[in-house]
Amino acid sequence: MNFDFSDDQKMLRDSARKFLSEKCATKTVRKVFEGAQGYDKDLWKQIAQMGWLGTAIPEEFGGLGLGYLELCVVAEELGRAIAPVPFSSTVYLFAEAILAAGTDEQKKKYLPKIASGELIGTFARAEGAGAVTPKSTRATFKGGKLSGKKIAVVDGMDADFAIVLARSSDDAGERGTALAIVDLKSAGVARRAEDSIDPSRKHAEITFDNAGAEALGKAGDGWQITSRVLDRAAILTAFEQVGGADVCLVMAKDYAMQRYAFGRLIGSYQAIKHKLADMYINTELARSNAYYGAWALSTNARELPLAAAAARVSATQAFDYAAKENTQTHGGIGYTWQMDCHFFYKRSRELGLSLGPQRSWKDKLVSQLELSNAG
Amino acid sequence: MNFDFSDDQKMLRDSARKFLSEKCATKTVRKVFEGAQGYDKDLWKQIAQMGWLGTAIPEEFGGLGLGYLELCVVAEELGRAIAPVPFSSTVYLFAEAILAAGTDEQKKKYLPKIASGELIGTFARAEGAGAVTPKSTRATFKGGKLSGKKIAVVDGMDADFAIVLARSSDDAGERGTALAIVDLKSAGVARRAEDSIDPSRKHAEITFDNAGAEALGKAGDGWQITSRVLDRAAILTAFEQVGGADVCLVMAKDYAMQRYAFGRLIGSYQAIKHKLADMYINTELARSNAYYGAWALSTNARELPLAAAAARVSATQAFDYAAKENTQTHGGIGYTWQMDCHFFYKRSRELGLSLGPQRSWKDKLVSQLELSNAG
Amino acid sequence: MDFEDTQDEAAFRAEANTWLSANARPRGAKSAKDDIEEMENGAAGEMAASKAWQKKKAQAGYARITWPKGMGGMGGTPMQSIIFNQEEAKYDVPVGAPFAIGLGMCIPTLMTYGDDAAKKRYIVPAVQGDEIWCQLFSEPAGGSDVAGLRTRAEKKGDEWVINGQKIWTTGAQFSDYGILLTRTDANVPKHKGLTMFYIDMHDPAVEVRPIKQASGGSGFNEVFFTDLKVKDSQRLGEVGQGWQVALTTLMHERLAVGGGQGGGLDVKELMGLARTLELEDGPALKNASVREKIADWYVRSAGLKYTTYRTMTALSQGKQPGPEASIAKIVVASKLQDISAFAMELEGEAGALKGEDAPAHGAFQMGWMSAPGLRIAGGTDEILRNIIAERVLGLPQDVRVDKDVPFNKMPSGR
Amino acid sequence: MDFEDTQDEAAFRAEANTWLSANARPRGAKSAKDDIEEMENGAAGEMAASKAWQKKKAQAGYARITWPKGMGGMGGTPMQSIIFNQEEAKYDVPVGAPFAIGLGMCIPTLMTYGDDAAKKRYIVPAVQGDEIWCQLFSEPAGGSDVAGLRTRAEKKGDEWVINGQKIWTTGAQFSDYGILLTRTDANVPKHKGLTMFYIDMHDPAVEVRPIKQASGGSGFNEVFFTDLKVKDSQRLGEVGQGWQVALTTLMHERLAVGGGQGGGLDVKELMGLARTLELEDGPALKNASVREKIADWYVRSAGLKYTTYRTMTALSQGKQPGPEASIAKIVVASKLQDISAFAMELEGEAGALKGEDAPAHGAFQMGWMSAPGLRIAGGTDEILRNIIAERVLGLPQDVRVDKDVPFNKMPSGR
Repeated sequence: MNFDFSDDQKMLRDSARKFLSEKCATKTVRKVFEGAQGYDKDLWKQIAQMGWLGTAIPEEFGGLGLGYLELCVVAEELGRAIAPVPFSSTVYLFAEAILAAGTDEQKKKYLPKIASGELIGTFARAEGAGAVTPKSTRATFKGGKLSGKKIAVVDGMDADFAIVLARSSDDAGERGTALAIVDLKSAGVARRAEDSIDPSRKHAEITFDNAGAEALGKAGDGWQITSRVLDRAAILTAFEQVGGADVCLVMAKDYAMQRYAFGRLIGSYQAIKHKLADMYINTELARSNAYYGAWALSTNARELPLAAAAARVSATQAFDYAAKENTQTHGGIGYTWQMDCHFFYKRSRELGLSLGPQRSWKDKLVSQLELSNAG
Repeated sequence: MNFDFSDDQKMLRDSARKFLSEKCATKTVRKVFEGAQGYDKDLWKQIAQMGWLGTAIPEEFGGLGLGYLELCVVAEELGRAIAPVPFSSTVYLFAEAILAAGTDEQKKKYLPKIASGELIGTFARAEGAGAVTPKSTRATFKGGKLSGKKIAVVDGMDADFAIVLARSSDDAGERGTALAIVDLKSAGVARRAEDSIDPSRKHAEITFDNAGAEALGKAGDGWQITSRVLDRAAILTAFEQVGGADVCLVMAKDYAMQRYAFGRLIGSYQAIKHKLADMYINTELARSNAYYGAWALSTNARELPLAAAAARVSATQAFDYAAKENTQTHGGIGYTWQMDCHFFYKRSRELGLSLGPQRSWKDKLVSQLELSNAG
Repeated sequence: MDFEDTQDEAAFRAEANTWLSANARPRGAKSAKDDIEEMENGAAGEMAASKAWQKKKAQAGYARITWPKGMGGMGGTPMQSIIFNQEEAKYDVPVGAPFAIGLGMCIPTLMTYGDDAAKKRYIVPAVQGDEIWCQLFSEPAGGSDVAGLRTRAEKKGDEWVINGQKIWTTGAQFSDYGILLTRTDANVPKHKGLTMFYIDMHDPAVEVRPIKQASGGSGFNEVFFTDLKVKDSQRLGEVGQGWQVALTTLMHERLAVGGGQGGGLDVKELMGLARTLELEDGPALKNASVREKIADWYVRSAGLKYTTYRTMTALSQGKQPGPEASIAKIVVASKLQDISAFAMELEGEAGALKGEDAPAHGAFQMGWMSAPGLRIAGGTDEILRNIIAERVLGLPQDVRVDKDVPFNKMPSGR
Repeated sequence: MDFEDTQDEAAFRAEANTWLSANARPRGAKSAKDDIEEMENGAAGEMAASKAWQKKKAQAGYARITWPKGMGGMGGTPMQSIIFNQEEAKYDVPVGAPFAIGLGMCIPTLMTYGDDAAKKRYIVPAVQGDEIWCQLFSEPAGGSDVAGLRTRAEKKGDEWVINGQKIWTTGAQFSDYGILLTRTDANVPKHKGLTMFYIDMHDPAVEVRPIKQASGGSGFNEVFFTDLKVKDSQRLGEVGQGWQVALTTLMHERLAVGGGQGGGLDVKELMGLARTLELEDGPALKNASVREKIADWYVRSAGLKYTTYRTMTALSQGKQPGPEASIAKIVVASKLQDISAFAMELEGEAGALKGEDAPAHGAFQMGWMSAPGLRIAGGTDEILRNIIAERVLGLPQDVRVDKDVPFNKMPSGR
């Protein structure tokens, strides 16, 4: 048994961390956070040059074909840097959906452009507040035409293409749904920027009015493909969340080791020590769940859906807690705009919501336990 | 506005506390806890002589007719002393049920004996594990005959009479239920002692085989009367729970003020201080909710069901936390049989379950909010 | 135990209502969002209106009911001012926030330590809302540790020359005066070397810079002093006695009855949201886990509300509410953070939006973004728990390495 | 990253299985209740069987795989002993609990500090289960603060005379020998005045009294010493060096890979219960709030399980697991308390019963009653969080007033 990343994977991690600490310091994040730009174009270009976008894309489609463990390694580093680039929308969601359900032409058409950084993709599900369900999906995709409205589409203003969950028949259930690939620059597509709690991940409302689109996978399979893609994205995002949580712990610790109150380092008070110990515990548990997810992802294991839900819930809880209590540890200064704490506080919530809230994943987790009897 | 007990009520509290600290030290509790006796007979006699059993029973039925605020005062003191007597079964449940739904003869028959301490009563609902619902109620009461089995009946071995929730018609819902008053010494009644997590409140399984019984209230009203009685008992029990939580806080504080670790009083460590601060916060919130319940109880206010649920949930949470963390504050010694911590740990759980678990009360609370729109 | 007014209370309530209805319009629905915006920005918005309303109240004696006549008060009881506040809340009047600190903390301190000339000069204009006061205690070097402050005041003849920086000063941007805690002797233990002054905020030697909060709002300021000259007559209390003076000020702060914080985002608003949402298994309000959380938060809100009633009762019995008032902010701040986060979970992907793009006009996003500030401002969760443990429960202080060391010998990481 | 054995690991696993199947029967279903009873009573029950099985394993080299041949070991790798434990768990064999402390802590300490005669005399009988050892550190006056112990050892000629009391001694009632930490000098700071010995538990000067726990079980003992005479040759380490010796012992304790605690009451058992219960709104397992809690606990259990895998991997790479092993008990103990309490809530009124009168044979009641002990024994939640903060995260120690003071001058409330 070996429940650790390989030396090559660790080298990849070290070089990625070095690269991002140089090219993606928080001032880079702040630029996007405070600016109108949806993402940092230079950083995106360089990330493409590093080949990260194609980490898990087979060589025949222009990727490096390294595999998912390597992609998990990259994901953790992007999470640590809260990199302001449309990586997750493009790689975890769009590319994964094409790989999961695309025809050979579709793979040939989209994947090389993704690997080279020419194409930004995203995935559109929600149409309003509340749970995303087959029932709540009103957008229609019939006869190659897509109509309806999607909200809170991550990187929606900058994406070239979107995969859209829509209704393909009158069947009110899962089987009535399909996925459509649509060129967001084509006729019948209108976009509006939406304010995001995390301006370093911009959102958009996208309206489709008889926009031309091509099918991804069979009509009726929309829901089932989506949920497979979400499982994979959840594991990759869990690594971003664990990376973020880890940085919050380090920030809090460093501050506690230099801030004095009542003549003592605040890190010598149990209230701070135990808070940080809990951050550590949650983050380690989340990391272990994410590792298991990475294994399931890389081996396409039967346990993938359970592993994904566990990684998702665990990482969301760990990042939420770490981001929240990192700010608290910093005290007043941590609540100022000038400090970086709030980037992580906001990113933690955004990541925790963008693939669907904990509640849905917890329910999914228990359903998997009921099937597997692993519970 | 005056949201406090009156001076007379405070005098009653002081004398009750003095009385119980003399007559009901924890060695009295320990005797029942470790012995076969279901309750402390001497203490019960003296409590009867003090007139407490009739605190809220009208004078015409042999009580003091003082009222419910006074009964709340007594309840808190009994809770502080975790008094090993069948007070709650007899007074909060049996007597309240008679007062709520009894005929004049029934009141004349039972209430004076309760006030004088000659009659111990209890209330039997559950028949197995899980929620008590009209559906889960299989015992039948038809033609004056009661058949079926009830479990976890508090003070069931010592009670003279029980009020039993049973099915009176084939209607599967609330309207199919009725209440029966049964003499537990009569033919067709068999009892078996059950092990309780809190041996200072003994439980029994009672089997009825065509036992003669008289109706309490109209057939079909069983469920609705029960739920009214439970509301009232919940508020009175909340005072016992708040009393218990308060004692746990004092025990933990006193220990923290005399126990040294690493050359310092453990009470000077933030881990202990903040734990005790949280105990204090929970207990004060619970006390305030209980006060509101006392007001609703004493004025029969429209808000009674909401106030009862809030008092119940708040007091259960406060006592659970205080009992648990009092033991933790004491460390190893707190986990020994010889110390008193475990009496409160066990009583907190027993009180939290005997009128139904938090879950049911929380659901009831929100239903009330939906009605009242007070939420 | 009852919730009814006594005869006198009822009479006063009627009086107050007569006056209020003659001078203001009943209040319409006000969104939780507005409340939070006020909390965020210290209600700098409607200053003129606030001042006018304050003057009206002062002239009628309602501005500071418990204060003597002629001082903007009517020599009333604490319960009367509680009643007036309850009634005033039903009318559409500008917020009194700008005056809260001046009248709640600064002026009472001036009353205790100022000379007659100062009292004569400053009290009435403050009560009438003509002059606004702020409190200048916190510093970058001493947040929770207020007495760790470094702003120096040096005696030069009959004047003091003050240099240094304050932070987290609420309302400094629109204040006319402030009470300022300074260090006048660094060679003695930190609590012994402090001295309090009141200063003119319009002095060119005073520079106010707003602080942008993580939420985007700006309720607080940094205040810089460069060779600010202050007359010795503006000293409050003896030289070196500043900490005792400051404790009076802070004690007055706690006299304000808790609750009300948290921008009114509570169970009611959460239920309102839940009524509008569908989850995987149907209406959100029917979901067992949603219901359980609503109940958990409700018992804390209700418990706090009734604790406030108990405190009011104590006040009306002439007792002084103790530090137990500190429980309010601990409970409210975390509850705001938890309810907001949970509401965003219910909203799902849409929960990641804010402002008008988000459900409920982004009220929960705003609550969630301001909650971390509420958990810190006016005493962090940790400091407040210390206060409860030490002042309510009587537990011993933590080991204090800073008590008997000269301030300039105290470890500070500098 | 994979869960498969390497070739060598697979080979060893096969070997182990061949031996196990030749010497034991495959294990049938064992209830969580049995596990907890073991935890509660230190498995005093099946002592003879335990000893016999231990001897068998020792002769085959499986008793202490990483130890050298002839010492009951086979000079194997840590991963091999993990593999053997995994396989052994599948067989119906007596628990090794009685030997855990002796072989895990006492004998390793003897190996480091004992003289050759002692090693020759004691190691093999211990590994073979003929002799059982216990660890005598904790005292009433020093629970979390182990070094605060007061048991005195006075040198009289070539002997030491020991008087005092120990507490929380696991297995003392069936131990033959023990390692004993004493105070030999009260005039120096507390860590400097300690000395370690090993003693004969059958000496009439040693009295063992079982402690009855709140749960009713008795896994721990008090041990009293009245003029116990010990040869100087039974000293482990130098006089005054006892604390360093004790740290070796405790370090060995942490080498035991975490997990497994909590008497196996976990999500699986909770789901098993939920499957059998009806709530107000239908099957418990369909209730959204029940499902949410199951998920919360599952991610902690699974996270812990995979953290253990990471630790095993580190071990197999020759790294030593650090104090991060401490997270296991913190997580498991609270989870046991919470799951048990929640299960009792699901059971409703029946949850207040125990033993065979309660659902699931009272497993959850038993778990709930033993959880407070688990949160304390072997380091309280608070101490373990200190350890993580200081040794893993490198935060500074709390202020230590006990470090440089002579022990007999140290505040102790006596």
